[in-house]
Amino acid sequence: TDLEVIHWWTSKGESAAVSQFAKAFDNDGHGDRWVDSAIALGETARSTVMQRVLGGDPPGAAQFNPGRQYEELISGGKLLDLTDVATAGKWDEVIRPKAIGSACLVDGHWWCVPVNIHSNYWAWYSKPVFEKAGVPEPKNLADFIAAAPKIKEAGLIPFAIGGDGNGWQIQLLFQDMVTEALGVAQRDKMYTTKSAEIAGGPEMKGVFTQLRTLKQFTDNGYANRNWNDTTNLVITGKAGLQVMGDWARGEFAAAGMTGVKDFGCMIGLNEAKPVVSTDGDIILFFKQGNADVEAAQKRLAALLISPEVQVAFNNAKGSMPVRGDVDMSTADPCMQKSLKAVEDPANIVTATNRFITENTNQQLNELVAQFFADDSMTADDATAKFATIIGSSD
Amino acid sequence: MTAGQITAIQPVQEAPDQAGVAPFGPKPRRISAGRIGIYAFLVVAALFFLIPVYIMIVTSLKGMPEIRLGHLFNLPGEPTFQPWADAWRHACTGRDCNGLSPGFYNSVKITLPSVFISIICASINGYALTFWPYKGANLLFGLLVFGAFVPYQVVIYPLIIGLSSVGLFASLPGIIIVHTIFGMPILTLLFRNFYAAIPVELFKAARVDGAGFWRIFFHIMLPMSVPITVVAVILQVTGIWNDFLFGVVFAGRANWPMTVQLNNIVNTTTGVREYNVNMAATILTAAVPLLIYFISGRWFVRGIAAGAVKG
Amino acid sequence: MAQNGTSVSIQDLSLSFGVVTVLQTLNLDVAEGEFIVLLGPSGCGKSTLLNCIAGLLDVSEGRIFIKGKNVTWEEPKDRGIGMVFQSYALYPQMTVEKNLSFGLRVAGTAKDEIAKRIARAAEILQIEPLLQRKPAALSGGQRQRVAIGRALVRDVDVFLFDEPLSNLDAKLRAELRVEIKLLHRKLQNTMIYVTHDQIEAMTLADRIAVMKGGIIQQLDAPQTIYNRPVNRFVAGFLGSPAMNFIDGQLENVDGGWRFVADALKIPLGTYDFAGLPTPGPAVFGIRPEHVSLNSGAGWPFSTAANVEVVEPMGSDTLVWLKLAQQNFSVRVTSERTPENDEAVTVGFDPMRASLFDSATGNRI
Amino acid sequence: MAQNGTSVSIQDLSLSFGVVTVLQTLNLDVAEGEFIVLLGPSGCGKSTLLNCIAGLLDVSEGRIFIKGKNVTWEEPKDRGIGMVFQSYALYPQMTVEKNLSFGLRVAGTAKDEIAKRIARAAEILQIEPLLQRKPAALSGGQRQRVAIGRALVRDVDVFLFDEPLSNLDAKLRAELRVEIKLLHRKLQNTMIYVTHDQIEAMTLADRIAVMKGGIIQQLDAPQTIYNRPVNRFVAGFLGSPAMNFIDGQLENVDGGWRFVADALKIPLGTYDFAGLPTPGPAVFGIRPEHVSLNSGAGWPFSTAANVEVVEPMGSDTLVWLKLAQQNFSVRVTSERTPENDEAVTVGFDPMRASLFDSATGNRI
Amino acid sequence: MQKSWRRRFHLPAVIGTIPMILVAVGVFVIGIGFSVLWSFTSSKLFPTYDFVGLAQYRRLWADNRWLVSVNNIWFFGLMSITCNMVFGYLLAVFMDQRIRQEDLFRSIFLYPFAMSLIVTGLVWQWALDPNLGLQEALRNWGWSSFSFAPLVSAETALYALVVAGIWQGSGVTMAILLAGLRGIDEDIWKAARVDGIPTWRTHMSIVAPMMKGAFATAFVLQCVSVVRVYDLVIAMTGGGPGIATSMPAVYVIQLITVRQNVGQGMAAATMMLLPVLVVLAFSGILLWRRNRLREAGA
Ligand SMILES: Nc1ncnc2c1ncn2[C@@H]1O[C@H](COP(=O)(O)OP(=O)(O)OP(=O)(O)O)[C@@H](O)[C@H]1O
Ligand SMILES: Nc1ncnc2c1ncn2[C@@H]1O[C@H](COP(=O)(O)OP(=O)(O)OP(=O)(O)O)[C@@H](O)[C@H]1O
Ligand SMILES: [Mg+2]
Ligand SMILES: [Mg+2]
Repeated sequence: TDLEVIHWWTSKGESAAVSQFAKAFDNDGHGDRWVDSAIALGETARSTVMQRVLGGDPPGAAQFNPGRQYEELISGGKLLDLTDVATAGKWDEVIRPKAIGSACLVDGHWWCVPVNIHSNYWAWYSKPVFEKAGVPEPKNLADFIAAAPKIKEAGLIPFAIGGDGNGWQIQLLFQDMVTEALGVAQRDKMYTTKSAEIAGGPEMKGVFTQLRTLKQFTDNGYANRNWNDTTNLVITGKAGLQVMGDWARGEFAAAGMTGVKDFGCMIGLNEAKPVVSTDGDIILFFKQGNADVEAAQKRLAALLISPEVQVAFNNAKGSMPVRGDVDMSTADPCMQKSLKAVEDPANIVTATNRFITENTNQQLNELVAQFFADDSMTADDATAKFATIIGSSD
Repeated sequence: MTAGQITAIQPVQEAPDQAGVAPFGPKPRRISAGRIGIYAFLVVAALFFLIPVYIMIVTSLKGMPEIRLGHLFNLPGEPTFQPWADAWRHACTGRDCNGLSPGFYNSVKITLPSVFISIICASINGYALTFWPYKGANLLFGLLVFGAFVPYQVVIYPLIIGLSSVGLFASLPGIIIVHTIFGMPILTLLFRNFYAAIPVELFKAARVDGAGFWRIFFHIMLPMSVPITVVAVILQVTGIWNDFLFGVVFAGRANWPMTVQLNNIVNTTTGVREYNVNMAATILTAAVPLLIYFISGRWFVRGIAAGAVKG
Repeated sequence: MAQNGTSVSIQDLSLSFGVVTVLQTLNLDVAEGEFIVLLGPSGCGKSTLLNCIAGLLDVSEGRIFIKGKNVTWEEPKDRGIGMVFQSYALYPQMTVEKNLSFGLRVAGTAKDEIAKRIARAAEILQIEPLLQRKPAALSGGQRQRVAIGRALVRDVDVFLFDEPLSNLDAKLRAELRVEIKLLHRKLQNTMIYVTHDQIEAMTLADRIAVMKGGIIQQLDAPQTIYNRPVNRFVAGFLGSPAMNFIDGQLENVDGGWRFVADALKIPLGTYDFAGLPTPGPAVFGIRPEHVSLNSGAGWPFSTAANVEVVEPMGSDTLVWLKLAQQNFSVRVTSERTPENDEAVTVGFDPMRASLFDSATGNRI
Repeated sequence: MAQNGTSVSIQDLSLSFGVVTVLQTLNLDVAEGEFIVLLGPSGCGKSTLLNCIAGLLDVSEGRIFIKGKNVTWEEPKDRGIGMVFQSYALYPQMTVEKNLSFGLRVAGTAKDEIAKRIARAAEILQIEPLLQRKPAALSGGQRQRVAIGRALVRDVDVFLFDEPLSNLDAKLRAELRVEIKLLHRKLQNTMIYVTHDQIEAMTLADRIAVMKGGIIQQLDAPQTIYNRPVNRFVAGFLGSPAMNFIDGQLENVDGGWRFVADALKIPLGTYDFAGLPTPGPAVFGIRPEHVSLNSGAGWPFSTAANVEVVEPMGSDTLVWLKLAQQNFSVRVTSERTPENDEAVTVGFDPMRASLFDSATGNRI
Repeated sequence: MQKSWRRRFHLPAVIGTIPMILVAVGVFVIGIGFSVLWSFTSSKLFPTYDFVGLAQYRRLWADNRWLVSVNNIWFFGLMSITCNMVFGYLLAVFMDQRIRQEDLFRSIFLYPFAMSLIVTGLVWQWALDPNLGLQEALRNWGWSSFSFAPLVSAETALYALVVAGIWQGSGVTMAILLAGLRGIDEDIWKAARVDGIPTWRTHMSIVAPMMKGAFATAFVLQCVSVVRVYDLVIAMTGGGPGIATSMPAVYVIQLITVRQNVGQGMAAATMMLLPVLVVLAFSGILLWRRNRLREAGA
């Protein structure tokens, strides 16, 4: 049975990873075939899926990010219920941490398959840059801010960031800083209760102030830079440090660098308090009204989470598998750090997207990006606006 | 005959001749400052217009290491055509690593009928509005012009619902219909203006000859519409060939045009960006409309003169 | 000419574009084989009337009969009419032959029948050598003939011409005028011909309909219209150089009528009044060629004047002078041309004049 | 007219567009205050010559003098010329006043001086009430006057007119012709006037230059050109209805010359030969108005013929017949109109005829 | 009058324009009608019919980004239309001077129109990038103090968009105006020369005002592309830095697709259509009145 899968895994590494899924599915012995529909850019791919759903021609499966992007698909009855597959595969046992599973487990039913874990909570830095500037490698954000002026004196860019795509890189940095400043519990409380009080509190103001400080250490080419160009600055030793998710590791690897001598990674913004976020990718299956196809969909769902496929996929992709019972010993030092951290539930940070709608998310993007771009906006203003957005979100 | 001889023959009427050379014959072609200014302006303007295409070509001929150096304007140190080959045959979009080539045929498949049908529709509209206006026809035309200002995305949802209710969503006919719809306002405007400039006697003569609506259109009007059709073809080919938004939603996966692959090659966010391949891919994708432009640019201005200037 | 029965009959025809009424309850009967010319200034509704007859415009009121059949709502092709346009309206992308055969092909006429008719038309119009050319490769006169040919092959009862000669230069116009006249003689069809050139109207027409503002002012034989115009408009519109008009008063002195303007007093003893005259403001009109200069006595009326401008026109000369302080022209043959400022005697016979009511403009 | 000295002098002027030579070593001297008309068929180079004089085209060879000054390379505005175009070329978005004053304002003329000049021009041309209107709100004749006014305010020496009347209808054309004539009389400027309408040429010109193929064929007073055309082209081009031509032979019989065509034998005893004639093929030309119909004897030559077509033209009638199997027209006054097919006698005086060499077309 | 009716509504004409009727009514009236309808609902990912009155409009006008977008479109529209017209006119004027290689120049000026902005926008972004483009190139060639990075600051990014817009659109403007210029009666030029009016003055005071038709066409096309401006912004600035270059069309699409807030997106779209509707209605009334007046005067 042919099954069309829409995803935005279009880069070389990603397509190698997705090929693992496809290969497994094509060879599952039921004559299934993975029909690959790659559309670059998550938002383009997602809106295509939505429009296809609206047009009554949904794909068999589609990549999404855990969060609230597909809430309406569930409530609208557009998705295939995978509960029987999950029960058979004991998903609630094998998937760890729990937070990653809960993205798919809504009202006791499984609506999607998580396939990997990506953590946003990383900072990557260039060892040669810190060496050249004569400052020690940072252990946390405060270290870095202290060292930054020296790096600047050395004629290098202390802090690398990019402003493309509505400022999502800045927002990612910002969310990391929020977690760091509020602590996991307080942060979760703010997002779950939509607490304008916490959102407008002094810690948040501190975050904005620190963000403005970081801005001083960027270059003026940041405006439209995309994340891999940003990473490239660190790789080529033009910039000191970048805050970016774990997928950046692929860039370093592609440039032939190792985590031992060329670059350093800081898990969370504070090595003392390692955190792992439960971002990642999930696969949604759409109701097709055809028993054969639905059987194939379920076969694919089961396959995606099977140990062999998980290892093959995540090794190719550079992400963490969603189950702990697989062997990832070949992973590099940075990955090892997170594999270790993920074992402790206390280190787990739920993805921001899970709390806020895409609407709120974009508003936050804009607020942060605007604050970052516009030096005339005060931290007080920004904090107040932040509080308004959180307070009025749904 | 020289100026000197003439002066000898006609001394009487010679005005006091300051410069020593009597004005005679053609005015000496001074290379005037104005002329130089004109060319200077045009050349500078042309350079401005050529900047992006220069960057694209130069970049497409460089290897990735050279591109990482970041010298955008430098000529390639070691020119290579590999990026072009990659873009056409090997670049990956998702699992498939076949470059742009598969989408090319889909683009042709979409563009040809869409251009043809949209132009036929628009020319019939223009013709009917000019020669057979019925009550309310001009109101319809006004609505159509209004439609020209509507951002496409605003009507995309109703269109999806409408097309899927007649079972044409995600199919070749579907995408052709969509292109026809969105080409209609401007094309109809062009054709209407064009036909309005045709002497109405021609139409009357054909009616007296007994020809009806369709025969007049196909035998008399259409053969005369070449100039404006050229303009319409250029507009539509560029518009449809470059379209991504509609193609990806309305064409259905089997018919995805080249721009979907181009988007996948160019807009990949994770992983290394191969700018040289991107540029080669872009130039390859734009090749068809560009070719049409260069072939028919001369008629373009002429056709515009026939369809756009009046009214 | 075979004038048996009515060919085209228009009854109470009105036509409006929105609020503008172009034609007003117009009536016109055209006899079979007659050559009618519609003459009038630009915008008077000539083309509109022709288009109504052809069925290219929908009438607002009234009826149109062709050959006794009510065709008011018929399609143009079913009316048995052929039309020739000012711009010829030849189909530019077709050869002459295709142009001629288009109508027949539309009607589904048999191939050999088409060939026969084209051959006949081409022979009549002497355009055989042009059949394979496109209109762009034809001269004005040749295009004109092809346009006529298009009507000819369709064997129609009524030919409609809408200013078919106005695009041509004077020389060609004169030639084609004669050709059309001969064609009419040969074919004996009914022809309705629109023009605003009065020479064309005078030379071609059996009867002329002079129009103004959508109303037929006078419908009569050319000579009648020329010599006895029913109103001042018709009088002024026909004739080149134009009729002289003098504003003045109609007076009855001792039982005899006379026209008085300033010091000018013209006795109207020989004038043929259209009805019973009443004294009052009137306009006296006389054509320049009906006035004689320095030809001594023998004229019922003569007066002295000074020459102002002399316009030699080749065959004749137009002499401008002032009568009762109003411009007055006299046409003289080239030999007897006076000088500027010369004093001359002007003489004419009021019998050849026309008198109009100043207010209504109607002939008195 | 004040013809003292030369106003415009053109010497050996040639002009080519690429490989096409439009004007060939053309010479023309225009006296001061003279009214010269350039007459010729379409495409003969009239406008081109005018544009050269105006400085709007660069000449290929030759020189142009205006008022004795060599202006071959001067800018148009420095030549002391004003030009009136066929399309008038009024600036559509400016009022009449702005149209008149624009050139002056650009030249930086003082405000009150501008006002004075406009007032004067407006008075001369009687366009005072129109000063605040835009060209679109003017009639053809009024536009014409504004276009002249534009030259008038600039106080130029030479007026150039390029077919200023061809866009108008016949009636208006006739009126404006007289106005231009009067204006010339009033202003006494040199005027060079292009037309292809011979009536205009005849009525307006002091001298007419008949052009063909970029060469001036004849430059003479209108009557001379009309009565003694130097070649067949000039003869045929002037006159409406056109001169009759009969192809035949010039023969010398018993020391007397005669023209023979078919059975037609015309004795040329009264003909004024241009040079020494030689026998051979020739063309005999005579104007329709110089032929008389049925006027009995008294003519040096007369013959019998059958009427073919009668064309009444209002004031006169044109009678077409065949002489030596060739078309021949006779102009008669309306009263004595023959019927179709009537047998008539044709009579004329060969003194009024023109004879041309068949090969060269030159007058014999 | 049965026959009269049939002749007035010529059946084939109606049949032939069925596509137009369907598009005009089906798409532009009904489609837009639905869009307006949804703007009064709480639609999120998919359109629903859960009416919430004017709530979406209130949220819209409270949204800073929308306000910025509205400001931007006026500024951008004014700037880009003016510059486009001026530059296009200059190009047309110079192209009209019987220059050599007219075909070549014309092709160069027109080709941007054939290219998809999604990519050429990226190239422009590079060229203006301080580390890659012009600034870097000139610094490498020795002008080390040269500073040119328009996309980086909120104040100048809009200007950069205008420049790219000119690059893309002025060729077509040039073509239209060139056609217009060539349609001007040659006698007008001659008359102006005889009057001694300098060429630039002739252009300014006489010729340009005569080209109303061509200007109008170019203007309409420009307006259409300004109202719809999306690709350009996305490709060059993505609406940034911050939200400095956001435009209404970008905003609408963001809301519908990324933010999954169809209701508010449709509210924004409705707001966008409003001025267009007003202008069209206004010009329609003007036209109708002018016809009326002309008819009455005739
Ligand atoms: N489609 C139309 N809509 C409105 N008015 C019209 C239309 N067609 C013609 N008219 C008006 O009707 C009147 C008569 O027009 P028509 O064409 O019949 O004049 P005409 O006598 O043929 O003039 P011409 O000699 O210039 O051809 C004119 O005033 C014209 O403005
Ligand atoms: N710019 C040009 N390039 C090439 N040939 C030209 C140009 N302008 C005029 N000609 C040619 O020069 C010849 C003379 O043209 P000109 O306009 O002087 O004729 P004209 O006597 O004024 O004719 P008309 O009575 O039609 O105005 C024509 O054959 C024309 O084709
Ligand atoms: Mg007409
Ligand atoms: Mg000319």
